[in-house]
Formats: sequence, structure tokens, C-alpha cells
Amino acid sequence: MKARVHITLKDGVLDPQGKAIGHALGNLGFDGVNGVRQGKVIELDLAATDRGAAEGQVEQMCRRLLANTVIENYKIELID
Amino acid sequence: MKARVHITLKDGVLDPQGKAIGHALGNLGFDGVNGVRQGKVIELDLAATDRGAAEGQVEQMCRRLLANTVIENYKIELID
Amino acid sequence: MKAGVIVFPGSNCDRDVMVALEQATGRPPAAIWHRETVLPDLDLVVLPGGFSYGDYLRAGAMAAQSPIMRAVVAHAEAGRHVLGICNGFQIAIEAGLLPGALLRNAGLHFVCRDVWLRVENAATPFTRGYRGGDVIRVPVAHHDGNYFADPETLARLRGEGRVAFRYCAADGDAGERANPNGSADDIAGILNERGNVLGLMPHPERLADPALGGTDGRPMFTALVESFA
Amino acid sequence: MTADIAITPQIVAEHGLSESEYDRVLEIMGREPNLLELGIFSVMWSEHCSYKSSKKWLKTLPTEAPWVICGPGENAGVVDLGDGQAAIFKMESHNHPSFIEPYQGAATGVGGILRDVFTMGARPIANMNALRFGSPAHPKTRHLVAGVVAGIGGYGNCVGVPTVGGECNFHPAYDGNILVNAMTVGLADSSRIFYSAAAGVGNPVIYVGSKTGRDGIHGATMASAEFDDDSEEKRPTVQVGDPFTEKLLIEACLELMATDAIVAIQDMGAAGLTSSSFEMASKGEVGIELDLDRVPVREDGMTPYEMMLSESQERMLMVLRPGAEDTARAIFEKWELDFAVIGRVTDSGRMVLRFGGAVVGDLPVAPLADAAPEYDRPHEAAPVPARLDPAATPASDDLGEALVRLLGTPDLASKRWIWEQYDHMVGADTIGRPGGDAALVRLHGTRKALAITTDCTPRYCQADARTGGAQAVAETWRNITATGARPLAITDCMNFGNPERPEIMAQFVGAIAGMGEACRALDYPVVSGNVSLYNETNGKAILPTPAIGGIGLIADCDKAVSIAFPAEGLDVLLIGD
Ligand SMILES: Nc1ncnc2c1ncn2[C@@H]1O[C@H](COP(=O)(O)OP(=O)(O)O)[C@@H](O)[C@H]1O
Repeated sequence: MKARVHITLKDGVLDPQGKAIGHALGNLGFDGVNGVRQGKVIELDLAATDRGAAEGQVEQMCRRLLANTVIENYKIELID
Repeated sequence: MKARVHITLKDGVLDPQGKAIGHALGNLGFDGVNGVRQGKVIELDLAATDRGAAEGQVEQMCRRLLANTVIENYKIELID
Repeated sequence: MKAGVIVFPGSNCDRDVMVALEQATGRPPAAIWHRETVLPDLDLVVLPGGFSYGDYLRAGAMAAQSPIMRAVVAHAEAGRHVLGICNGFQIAIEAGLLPGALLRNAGLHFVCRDVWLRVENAATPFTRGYRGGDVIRVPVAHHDGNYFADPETLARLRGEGRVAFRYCAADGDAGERANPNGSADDIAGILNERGNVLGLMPHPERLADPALGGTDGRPMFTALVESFA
Repeated sequence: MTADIAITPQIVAEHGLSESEYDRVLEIMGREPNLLELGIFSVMWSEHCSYKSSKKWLKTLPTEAPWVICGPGENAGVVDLGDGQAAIFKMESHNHPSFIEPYQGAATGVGGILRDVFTMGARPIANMNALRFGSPAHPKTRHLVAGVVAGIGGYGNCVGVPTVGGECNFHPAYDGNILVNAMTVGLADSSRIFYSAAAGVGNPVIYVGSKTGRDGIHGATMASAEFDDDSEEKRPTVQVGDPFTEKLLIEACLELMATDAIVAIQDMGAAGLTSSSFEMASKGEVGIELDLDRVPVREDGMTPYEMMLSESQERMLMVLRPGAEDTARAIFEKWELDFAVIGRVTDSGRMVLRFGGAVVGDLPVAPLADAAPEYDRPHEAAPVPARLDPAATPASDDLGEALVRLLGTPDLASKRWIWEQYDHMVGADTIGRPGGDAALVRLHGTRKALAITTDCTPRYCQADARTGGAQAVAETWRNITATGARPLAITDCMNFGNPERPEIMAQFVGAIAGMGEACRALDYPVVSGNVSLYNETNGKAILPTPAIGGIGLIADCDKAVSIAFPAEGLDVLLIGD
């Protein structure tokens, strides 16, 4: 089973990366870019075959390692 | 219109971050993790309202700045 | 030698390399702001170390798109010389002046320490101050110095003598422990096809003054001066 | 609008103000404050901003010497280095934020101390860091060490200021309260030091740097409140640092400082726009009017309360000479930073805040800033522990094994793993790298160099605060002299537990007394410093930790010595008792 974890910054948290990308796009002449936010995706290839078990395991992984819940939100997606 | 650009490392390109995450998960006692890859998501808030125009614009952004096609693949997703 | 150093927002080794160049040439190099679009008449353009644009997207990616880089690419295409150090190497790669990519260090940490380098090609204007096989001590300071290229590219670099420096142990031996960042084939610096562009992660300008504990970096600058005398 | 919210005792308590402090607020205002005004009192009178528990004792430290250009009270201390050069330096804590989010907490700590130094006109030339973590066996320690070290490196490396040394200890007393103290040393032209006193009625007040977001609102009050088990759940907003913007801000400010445009300048640190504007007004004995509609904001719908209390990083406030706006704007635009004229200096002695066409806050400056509460908290030293009898401690029968064990203890082990993650060479003037007694940084283009060290041995302070305080100062002195440099002055970072407990207050009082004695004996004044109290969790305090940062000067860097034995066959001398 594969799992995909989407990690995004919480609203209101400064995103220096997104800010710099927006700036650079502007300098390159792309206009009409009102905002840019950058996030991460972590793809896990799991031995687990049971959806419920996999989901629980990935949830634990997010809490303990993958996401920094002080500033980030995470969303888990299971694939087949 | 919003666009989401998913950037992933090409197959065969070493992913030190993914590897380190896999390692750390193992150390935390999570087993059955066969592989980990890390990617980026860039969310763009665009003034463009036309899907076609937006898609073309984001495609350009990816080629010129957002992705390094020597090592990365990108996928564009438009949201309403 | 007429040398110029490109200054990007976030460059922070621009002054260090200017000092080393001035020491070698006897006059201060030109400082060129990233927003310029034309270069003065120069023998050598240096892309210095630092964190241009914060290195926020990929190291060097945004700097490679800045206005002056078109002129730098044209300068290289005209056969003139470009030296990219650390962030400058990353920028040169992102600008397509050199092949491959620089990934996050295998250890994932920023690494700042002296390393040993073996001079693999001493027949370039950048390296002719050394002898082939010389082992020199130069500092590294980077987070994204893990050189990557596909196997064909690596084979070409090797076959064409385009690996300028490799990480090694103090006795010149290769070995994983001597490689500070996981670079393929222990590569620390490479040349372009014509041999007029050199990119390297280590900082020769940081050990070009005895007060700093070594001068192994100095021959790179003196050799360049001799090449353009 | 904030003015509509009724101020209940609960709201007052949530703002960390005691009943008697609130009575004082009513007296000063002559009416009930609105929420914005209450928020301003709350941050201005927090321990962090007002030094209400420590002020009385800090005043006893020696702060003068012929070579001191500016002692405590400004953003950082300034000492004369001769030849028209001055060193500007300070140390500051970022303990609580680093415990909650080690990477960003430590990173923004570095950003904050850098701003304190370049605000005064110096180019930062070196960073130091003094760290204390819990037991290596504690489940959180590894994560905290990794995050803090990466954060310090992530920020300092990007701004291009070498992190040249520091210290790092481990002890279970820090399990729930790590200490992250960062120090910056900068180099300035001694005739061009910039101060924060606003002046010149009618002069424009300028905002530069990053936009204001909703970050760290109430961070300053958080830094003054004790932790409890809930605090991790409350997840206070931590600030995220943007070292790239800081680098641009350094270059832009230094470029503007080379002109004659600036009358006064102050960074927006803890309590952001509030403390910076009040400090500038109170030092200059003037009033300021701010038009909050002009504050560059990151998010829509921000209230005046949020704007005044935000701790967004990488921002500065300035008063310019009349007509200098265009020069300044051009420089900040070149560096692609925000620039806005947000107010002007007045002669009213009041801070008047306008928003949406109305006055939303109106406070008298002097009473608020100068009449901040000051406490003489009770202090009662724990009994001085009995001297250990050396005879009672058996000597090891295997000295070799004992040495190996000592070298393997976390406190004594090499800290290479830490300093290799810091760019300690950028600038190409680091002539004494980490690993020695004090770091040595050459003054660019000269033969002169500064020796820089941070030291403290908390277990000595725990045993006897006075001796421990004196010892910490003396250790910096020895580390500096051991390189061949002449010690000049110190900065300090006083990390202690809850000062409302007499035994903790006694540690503080004792440490200050010891530091003062040592400084006087050595002619080695204190020119800047920082106090971090309430470092305790569930009533368990950290070890008393008065971290000292010292600097010294060597006239010819070729005469500097390192700790390495340079050759075989030399005599080894032991000096001292
Ligand atoms: N957190 C740190 N950051 C950078 N350097 C450090 C850190 N901790 C220790 N060091 C360096 O390690 C060396 C030894 O530190 P320390 O044990 O505190 O020395 P001493 O006790 O001799 O003063 C010093 O050069 C110091 O600068």
C-alpha cells in the first residue's frame, strides 16, 4: 500500500519560500500571481495491506516525525 | 484560479531526504516502510480566470523556474 | 586579468573572493549587481558563494534566472572564463553552464570544515597552479553540495577529463569518509566541455591567506592571473 | 472594533497583569483602557520588556570604563577598539520558543540578536551560541539538540555571519526548559553609532523590512510565563524566520546609515511595533503618531491590536530627517524590502494610534515606559553547601580509564558535531576557529582581531550563586587572555527560574553580586545583557545560568596563540594555583 502525506504550513505562518518564489516569478515577468505557498509531499511505500492499519500507522508517523504540528498541517491519502 | 504544482524527483535520482526519513522512521520503531520519497507542492493563487491561459502560464513557470527538469518531474493541477 | 564578481541578493562570499582576487591581481575586481544586463569587458566572471535569494526553491535556481545571467552565459559561450564557487557552482548548474545537479548533502546537515581535494586536471587556466594529483586542503561550507548526474554524464565527465577536483583523504586516497556530502564519484568540481567554466563546492578563497591557516587556495587565483597576463 | 470589547478582570488576567498593576493602568490612563491599550500595557510591563524583577539588581553591575562608548540601555553595548573602530555586541535568550519549536525558535533568536547589533550601525562579524539541554537520555533531547543546532546554522549561515563558537552543556534540570542564548558581535565606525531616541517634531516615522503578520502575538508575554504541561497543547504561534530578508535588511540599513538620513533607529523585537515605538518615543521624550492603515501587512483584516503586538521578524522602525524619505525609499526598493512612512514625531508626549480614520489608542508615553512596575522581590539564599572534602572522594585507581570516561561525558566531549553545522569561516576573517579557548575574528583589512567567548558553569552557580557568577566572568577573562588578547567587556544572559520564589531570586541576586565583584576586580565592565526568568516547568527550575559573553582585543593577530601544541620538544608550563 502507498500513502501520500501532504504537509502545508498553517494559515498565518510566514512562508519565506513561497514569498521568495512569488517574488522571483514577478521578476521573471509573470504577473497576476497573487500568492504562493510551498508545501511538502512525502510518499511512503508500506508493507501494510490493511487500509485501517496503514492509516493509523501513517497518522502516528505524522505526529511523531513527518509534520511539525506547531506550524504545519498534514493530510493523509492512501493509494490502493 | 488556483494552481497546484507537484514536483517529484525523477526515478533514479537519489533522494537523501526521503532516505533519511525512512531511516528515522525505522529508528522510531515503524517497520514495514519499504521506501520514502519526498516531493514539493507549490500552490499558486492566480489572477487568470481562463483555464487554458492559466495552464499555459504555469507550464512556463515550471520550465523556467519551479522545476529543474534534470532531476525533477512536475505535474500541474488547476483548481476551479 | 580583468575580473568581475556578480553580486546577487543573498551572496555572502562576494567580498571574500574579491579579496583573494585583489591579492592576486593587485587591483579590486568589478562588483556587478544582479540586475545589470551587460558585463564590462572581463577575462573572468566569478559567481560567488552565499545563499542567493535565500536558496529557497532550489539552491541557485532563482539566481540563475536573474537579469545578469544572460550576459554571463553569453560570456561563457564566447569562450571567456567563469568560476562558480559553492552557491556559484549551484547557480552555474541551474543556468545550464555545467551539467548535473547539486542535491541536499547525504548527511542532510550543513557541513563546514576543511576537506582534502585531489587535483584531477591541472591543465586548465583555473588549475595550472597545481600539479595533477596534488592533494590540497580547502574548506567546504554548504548544505546542497551532493553532486548528481546520470551515468552517461558521469562517464563523459571522467572520459573528457572534466572532473577538476575530487574529495579525498589527506593521503590522496578516495574513500567514502573523505566525501563530505555524498557526491557521485567523489566529485568536488567540474569543467564544462570547452574547459572555460569551472564550478566547485569548496572555497579556495577561504584558504588563500596564511593568517587563516593555509594558502592552498591561492594558486587558483595566481594561475588565473598568469593565464590572462 | 477592539474598543467595543469590555475589559473584564479575566481579560486583564489573561494579559498577565496583576490587580495592582491594573490599578496603575487605570491611574495612568485616567479611564478604562480599551483592548488595544491593555495589550500594549501588557507587553510593555511583561518581565521580558520591563525587567521588573531584575532592574534593581542589574543597576549594581559596573558598566563603565574609559573604553566603553555605550553601556546597557541601548540595543547593544559599544566599546572602543581604537583607530575609529568600535565593537557592538549583546547576548539574548530565546529559550521558550526554542523548546516549543527548536528550529524556528533558535533561528529567530539569531535573527533578533543580529538586529540588535546592526540597528546601532555595526556590520555583524561573528555569532556565538550558549546552549543548555536536558539529559542526553531524555526522549526529547535529541530532537531539541538537532533542531536548535540546525536552526542556528540555518539562519546564521544564510545571512553570512560566521558562528564562531559557543558552549553546550547537558543536565536533567533543563529537561523541560532548554536554554538557547545567542550573541552577536559587530564592527562599527566609532563616530557613527546609531541610537534609538526619537527626535525632531514632525520628522517621519518609517517602517522597513518584512510585512506584519499574525505571528507570535503575545510571544513576549509567553516568554515571561512559566510552562506547565498544557503549554505544548496550546501551541502558541511561533515566528518563522526569513534569514534571506534579514541579509537584505542588513545591507539596506548599512547602506542608508552611510548617508545622513537617519535620526533614530530601533529594531522590532519582542512586542514588535509596540515596544519599538514606545522605546523611541520615551528615550527621546517626544510623542509619536502612527497611522496603522499604512503598516505593510501580510494578511487581510488585521486589527490594530494584532499589528501593534505582532512579533513578525525582520522589521525595523526609524525616524528620518525631514525630506530624507526618497533617499531611504530608493535604497529599500533596491533591496526589494517593504518601506512605508507610518507616522511622525509629535511634541504631545503621547502615543496616538489611528486606524480607519479614528483614534484607536491614545496613551501617555513617559508613565507607561518609565513607571513600569519595579519589584524588590524577596530573596532568601539556600544555605551554602558544606565544602566537599577531597579526602572523601576516592581517587580512581586507573587514571587512564578515568580520563577516557571524562572525555566521553557529554559536557566535555568535542562539540565538533555542532560547529561543523555552522559556517564559522564566512567572511574569511576567522583566524581562531571553534575548538579553542576563545574564537578570534580579524577586523577586516587590519591586523587587529577580537577574541570572543561565552562561558558559564551552572553547577557552580547551583552550589553557590555568588562564586558561580564570579567564576563565569573570570572564565571568559581567562579564555580571552589565553589567546593573547586583552579582555575589554562582557554581555550577559541571566537565565533563572521563577523570581517570585525567594530561593530563585536569591540565586539571581547572588550571581549578580559575584559577577559585579569579578568585573570590578578585572576592570571588565558589563555593557549589555538580557534576563530570562520563569525557566521552570511544574515548579522545577533550571540550574541558575548566568551565561557570560566576553570580548577582547589583540593588536596584532600574528601574535595570537591557539590551544594546539605547535611542535614537539617544547616545555609545558603550569601557571596559577
Ligand atoms: N554550541 C556551540 N557552538 C559552537 N561552538 C561550540 C559550541 N559549544 C562548544 N563549542 C566550542 O567548543 C570548544 C569547547 O567548548 P567548551 O567546552 O565550552 O570550552 P571551555 O570550557 O574550554 O571554555 C570551544 O571552542 C567552543 O567555542
